[in-house]
Amino acid sequence: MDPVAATHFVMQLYVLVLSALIGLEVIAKVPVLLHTPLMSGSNAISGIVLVGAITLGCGAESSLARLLANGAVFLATVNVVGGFVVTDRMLSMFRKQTPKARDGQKGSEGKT
Amino acid sequence: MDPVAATHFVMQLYVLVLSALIGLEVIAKVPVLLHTPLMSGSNAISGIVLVGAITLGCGAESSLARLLANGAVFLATVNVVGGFVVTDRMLSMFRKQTPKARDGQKGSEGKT
Amino acid sequence: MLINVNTWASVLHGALLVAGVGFVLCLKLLASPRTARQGNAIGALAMLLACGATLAQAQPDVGAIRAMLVAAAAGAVVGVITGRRVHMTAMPQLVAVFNGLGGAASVFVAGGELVRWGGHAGGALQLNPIGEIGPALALSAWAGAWVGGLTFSGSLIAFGKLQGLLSSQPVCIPKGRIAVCLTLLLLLGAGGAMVIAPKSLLLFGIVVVIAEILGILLTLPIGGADMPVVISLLNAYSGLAALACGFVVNSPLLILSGSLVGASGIILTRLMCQAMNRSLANVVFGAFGAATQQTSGQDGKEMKEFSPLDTAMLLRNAERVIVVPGYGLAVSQGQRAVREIADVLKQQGTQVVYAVHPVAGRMPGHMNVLLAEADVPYDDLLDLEAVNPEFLHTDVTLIVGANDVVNPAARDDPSSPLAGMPILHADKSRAVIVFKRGKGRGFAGVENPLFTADNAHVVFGDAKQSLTAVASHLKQL
Amino acid sequence: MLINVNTWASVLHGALLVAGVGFVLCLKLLASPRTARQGNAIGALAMLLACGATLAQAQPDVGAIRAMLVAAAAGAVVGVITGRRVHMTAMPQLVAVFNGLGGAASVFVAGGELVRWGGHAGGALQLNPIGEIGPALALSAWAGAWVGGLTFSGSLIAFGKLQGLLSSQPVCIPKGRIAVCLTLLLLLGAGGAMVIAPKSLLLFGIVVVIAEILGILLTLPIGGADMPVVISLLNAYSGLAALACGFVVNSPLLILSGSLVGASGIILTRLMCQAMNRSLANVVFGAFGAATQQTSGQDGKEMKEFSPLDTAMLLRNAERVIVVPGYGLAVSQGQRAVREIADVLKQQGTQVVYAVHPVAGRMPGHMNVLLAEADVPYDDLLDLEAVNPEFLHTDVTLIVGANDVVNPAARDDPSSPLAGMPILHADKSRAVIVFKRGKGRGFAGVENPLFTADNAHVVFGDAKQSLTAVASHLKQL
Ligand SMILES: NC(=O)c1ccc[n+]([C@@H]2O[C@H](COP(=O)([O-])OP(=O)(O)OC[C@H]3O[C@@H](n4cnc5c(N)ncnc54)[C@H](OP(=O)(O)O)[C@@H]3O)[C@@H](O)[C@H]2O)c1
Ligand SMILES: NC(=O)c1ccc[n+]([C@@H]2O[C@H](COP(=O)([O-])OP(=O)(O)OC[C@H]3O[C@@H](n4cnc5c(N)ncnc54)[C@H](OP(=O)(O)O)[C@@H]3O)[C@@H](O)[C@H]2O)c1
Repeated sequence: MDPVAATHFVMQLYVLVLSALIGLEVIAKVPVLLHTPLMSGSNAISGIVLVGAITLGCGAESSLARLLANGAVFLATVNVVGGFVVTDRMLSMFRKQTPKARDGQKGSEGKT
Repeated sequence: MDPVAATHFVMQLYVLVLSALIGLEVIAKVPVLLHTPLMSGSNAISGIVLVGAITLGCGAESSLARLLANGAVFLATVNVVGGFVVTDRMLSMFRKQTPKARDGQKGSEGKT
Repeated sequence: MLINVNTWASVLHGALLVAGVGFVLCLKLLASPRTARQGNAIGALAMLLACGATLAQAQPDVGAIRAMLVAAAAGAVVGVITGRRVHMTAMPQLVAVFNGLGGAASVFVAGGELVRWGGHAGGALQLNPIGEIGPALALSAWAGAWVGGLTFSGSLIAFGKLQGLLSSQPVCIPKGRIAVCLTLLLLLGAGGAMVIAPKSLLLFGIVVVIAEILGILLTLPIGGADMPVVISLLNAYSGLAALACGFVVNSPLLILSGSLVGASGIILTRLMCQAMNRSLANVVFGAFGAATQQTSGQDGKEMKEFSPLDTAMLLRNAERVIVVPGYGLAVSQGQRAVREIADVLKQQGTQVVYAVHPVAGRMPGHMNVLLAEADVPYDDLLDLEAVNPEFLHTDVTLIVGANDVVNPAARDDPSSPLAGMPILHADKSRAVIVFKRGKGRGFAGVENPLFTADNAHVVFGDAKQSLTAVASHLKQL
Repeated sequence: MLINVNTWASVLHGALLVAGVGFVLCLKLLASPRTARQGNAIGALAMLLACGATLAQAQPDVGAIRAMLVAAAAGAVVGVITGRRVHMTAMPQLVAVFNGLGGAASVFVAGGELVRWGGHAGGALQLNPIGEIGPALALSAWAGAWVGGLTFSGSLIAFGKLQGLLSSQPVCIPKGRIAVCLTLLLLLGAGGAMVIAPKSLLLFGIVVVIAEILGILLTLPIGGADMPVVISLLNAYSGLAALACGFVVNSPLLILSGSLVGASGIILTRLMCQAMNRSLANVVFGAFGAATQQTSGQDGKEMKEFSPLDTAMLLRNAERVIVVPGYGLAVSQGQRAVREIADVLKQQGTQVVYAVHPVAGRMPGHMNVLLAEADVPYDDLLDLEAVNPEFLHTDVTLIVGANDVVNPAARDDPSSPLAGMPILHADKSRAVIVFKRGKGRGFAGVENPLFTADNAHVVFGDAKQSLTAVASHLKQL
């Protein structure tokens, strides 16, 4: 690799490692209740490959590359949009439960 | 800026922002007891400019630049070494206290 | 003028970085109940921003824009409709499908970039204008292809199992381990080849095909009930595939988001395993060894049957009732019938609460969603620690399609496969009534001594039907 | 051979990245009592790794290496000696000095790079081989110069105040605010000029001088007692100076670490302010407005004096004693005398505990360090929540050089400057004995009604001397 590309690659690695550290740190303690929405929410984020698909679609000249790009745009959009919609739907149901843990405990204390 | 330098600058900004996010995340909740050691420990880390001083010293040709580099190496080393030493000394005193919070409370419970 | 162009470019770069921070914030907020919904909205906004800025950055010709907009619109419509329509209980398989699509998109992107390399150097190779593709770039394309491909086929298998299209039993592939090792070796070899000939579409295709096979080999042996964990793992993989694509198309935002989702997904998978008291290795490779299930010592005792009418009469005289919902309730969709019974009981002055085990059902939070759908007030949902002391003072415990989460063997028998999992102490209550269809076992495939205990009776049949019968008897009594 | 060179370069880059992760880990571990010491060690190792890898990467000639090694060795010796020798109570000023040195080093590095730009393009300009210095680079040098310079002079002032070389009273600079605004404007202007003429050493020097003045202007008006907060803030600044240098010498590790320390330092400063119940703006700009201190209504009551002998007799008959240490104990270094008294009392069967307020003294954890030095067993140190209920059942409370942390006005008088700060309820105990030199006030400069309360008596004099007298009386009684 020429030095410019190598330097760039090193910077990419920094971004990779730092982002991973943030990912590890942020999900340190999640209540079980939120595992499913967190899964589907982060699934929607991983649809970020949509950005890659757009980049490809904008730069591609051969029809094969364009086809692949448009296919990727379609698939990734389903992933992104569906993911966020379904997560929101799930969370809207949890919302009613949000104070559950607290109230639930209060309730049980009251009863004991 | 030419595109290569611009791209590189963007990557540097990513590293900057991500590191800041980690910094914010990591120091979310520190007991007061640890404020002073944390301050002096992170002070030692900020002596990382030592690395910059070394880079400068290795590449400099003019005697002024070399002088500045060696001065910076000296100052930064005092900062780094002194910082870590003093933090360790402080923490070694706290160590005796570490189980304090727990035992302290136990003690007081026992007395009540 | 030059400054203007530069400024605009900086704004776009800044927007992409802001989107990245938005994703971090999204995950952070998603991890706390109070802020989760907000977090999801922020994630969606960040995605919009990212797409807009990318488009503005690339300045494509009208034809390309039009084609992509059509594709995106179609995708959005499909996404919204499935996202809105799908049943809450089908959530895991839905996430699996979305996941698979994301993996496939990664494959497409990596492949498309490869096609461009074959043509002439441009876009992503700005930094390397010679047009020579270094090993880092070639390996990124390789990684995008196989991680994405594996995610795709694995997710489809997971979907098939959860949706009932495939048998949800663990399938024991003969010589499965050897086959997996072989495909892995093949993948490595293909990677080496791609470094040498990075522009070969044939090689890329081979990698994809091998990866698809690997995905199937890895997922097929896993039982349907373990699928939520597998989906979470595949979710992490789809993040890693996006990460690889980030190197391929040279997008720091993709690298950031992919790495973020990959790392957090792996942690989340671990947390899910812990909640179910299983190890990840056990989940992923469990079925490769012996798929035989323990048929532990039946103690010869038989279940004692109860009719819905018996149940209704017992409930009439109860002062405290606890309902333990489980997977069977989700299967039979009987949550409204449960609430009906609870309503009648509350009218007669009986105290009714629900004991929600964290891993009851087939996805985390399953029971909370189910009961929320039936408008059960959340004050009535008690979690493990809160409810366990209550069983001692309880007259009747209704176990509706739950099994493993009330299996006393987990507590009493250290040799049980469930040993160590915290359970609901339903067996401590005065009377226990179990709603189940037959002698079926729970997810862990273990005999449940509670069902044959002296204080326990079983109402056989589909939970919804039995419950409806109980409710109507109750109203007539 | 080529591959070997490449591999080695990759290893070095990897080592630097590992060092960065080490710093993150260091901070993370430092934030929890159990792991803090480990964290510090990891940080030191990471620093060693970073320096080694940087040297290996740059492959300097022998002369340069020798000079740098000498400088580093000298620095290490100074660092170890001061770090080892310094008194625990002088910790804040020591950190201030180290901090200032770091800031100065940043200025040197930025300046040295500038000198190189003046010469011919090399090293840091790899990416920009034309030798033209873009605005981003010029502004980085500018930022390194002024943030570093400000950190240096500000830290020295802080040191002077804490060490007693300067008056620790807030100095009210006439037209201070205007002067600060003016220097800020000058700095901005100089920044613009540096973009145009990035290689001008003169400009650079001007920026540094202005920054030094700014540091003095900002720090001088702040009272000595607020210095820990200021030092923490300057610590964040020294991180930001390193960050700027990271752009100047093009080192991602410097950017990472500088940003990390900068962000966490700012958060830490906020936390410290919260613990002292002050706002950061109040600390930094408090003295600019009115440096006059409130001389709140003296209620005409006088302090009642007690002799050490009276105190000893009172203690002889006490069953429960609480010691409240404060800043005055640190000043007089009387911690061993305190322990001696406690030992005698324990022998006679009296229960003795220490009430440690989180912000007693002049740095967080000050009292813990002080008492640990005197070998007070940690079981005897109770924190605010644990000890407050105890005062009610306590016969004698000894207040040794504490003032604000036992001021009942904080609890009872909403108009008090201390209002809202949680305090130790020493006034609730049967008898209170205060050790202080005279009628001096505490850090907040507020009258303390406790000292004139009916159940309170004051032993005037230096805490160490009074305590030693009490101890010897106790032994003789
Ligand atoms: N929550 C999660 O995230 C998650 C994810 C993966 C795995 N798991 C695992 O799944 C298990 C959950 O335990 P669980 O107690 O909820 O369920 P379970 O142990 O799987 O038991 C389900 C019970 O429901 C009965 N059933 C099935 N369909 C029914 C119907 N239509 N009407 C009435 N009864 C029906 C079954 O018996 P019959 O066949 O006799 O009717 C069975 O006894 C745990 O072992 C957990 O570790 C949980
Ligand atoms: N811990 C931190 O991190 C930190 C940092 C900055 C500020 N602060 C602030 O500092 C204050 C700490 O409260 P504090 O109660 O510990 O101390 P304080 O309120 O500052 O009071 C110190 C007392 O000690 C007496 N004293 C001084 N030298 C003495 C000596 N040689 N012998 C005997 N007595 C002596 C003084 O009275 P005489 O002059 O009459 O002797 C004074 O009443 C709080 O307001 C806190 O917010 C704390």
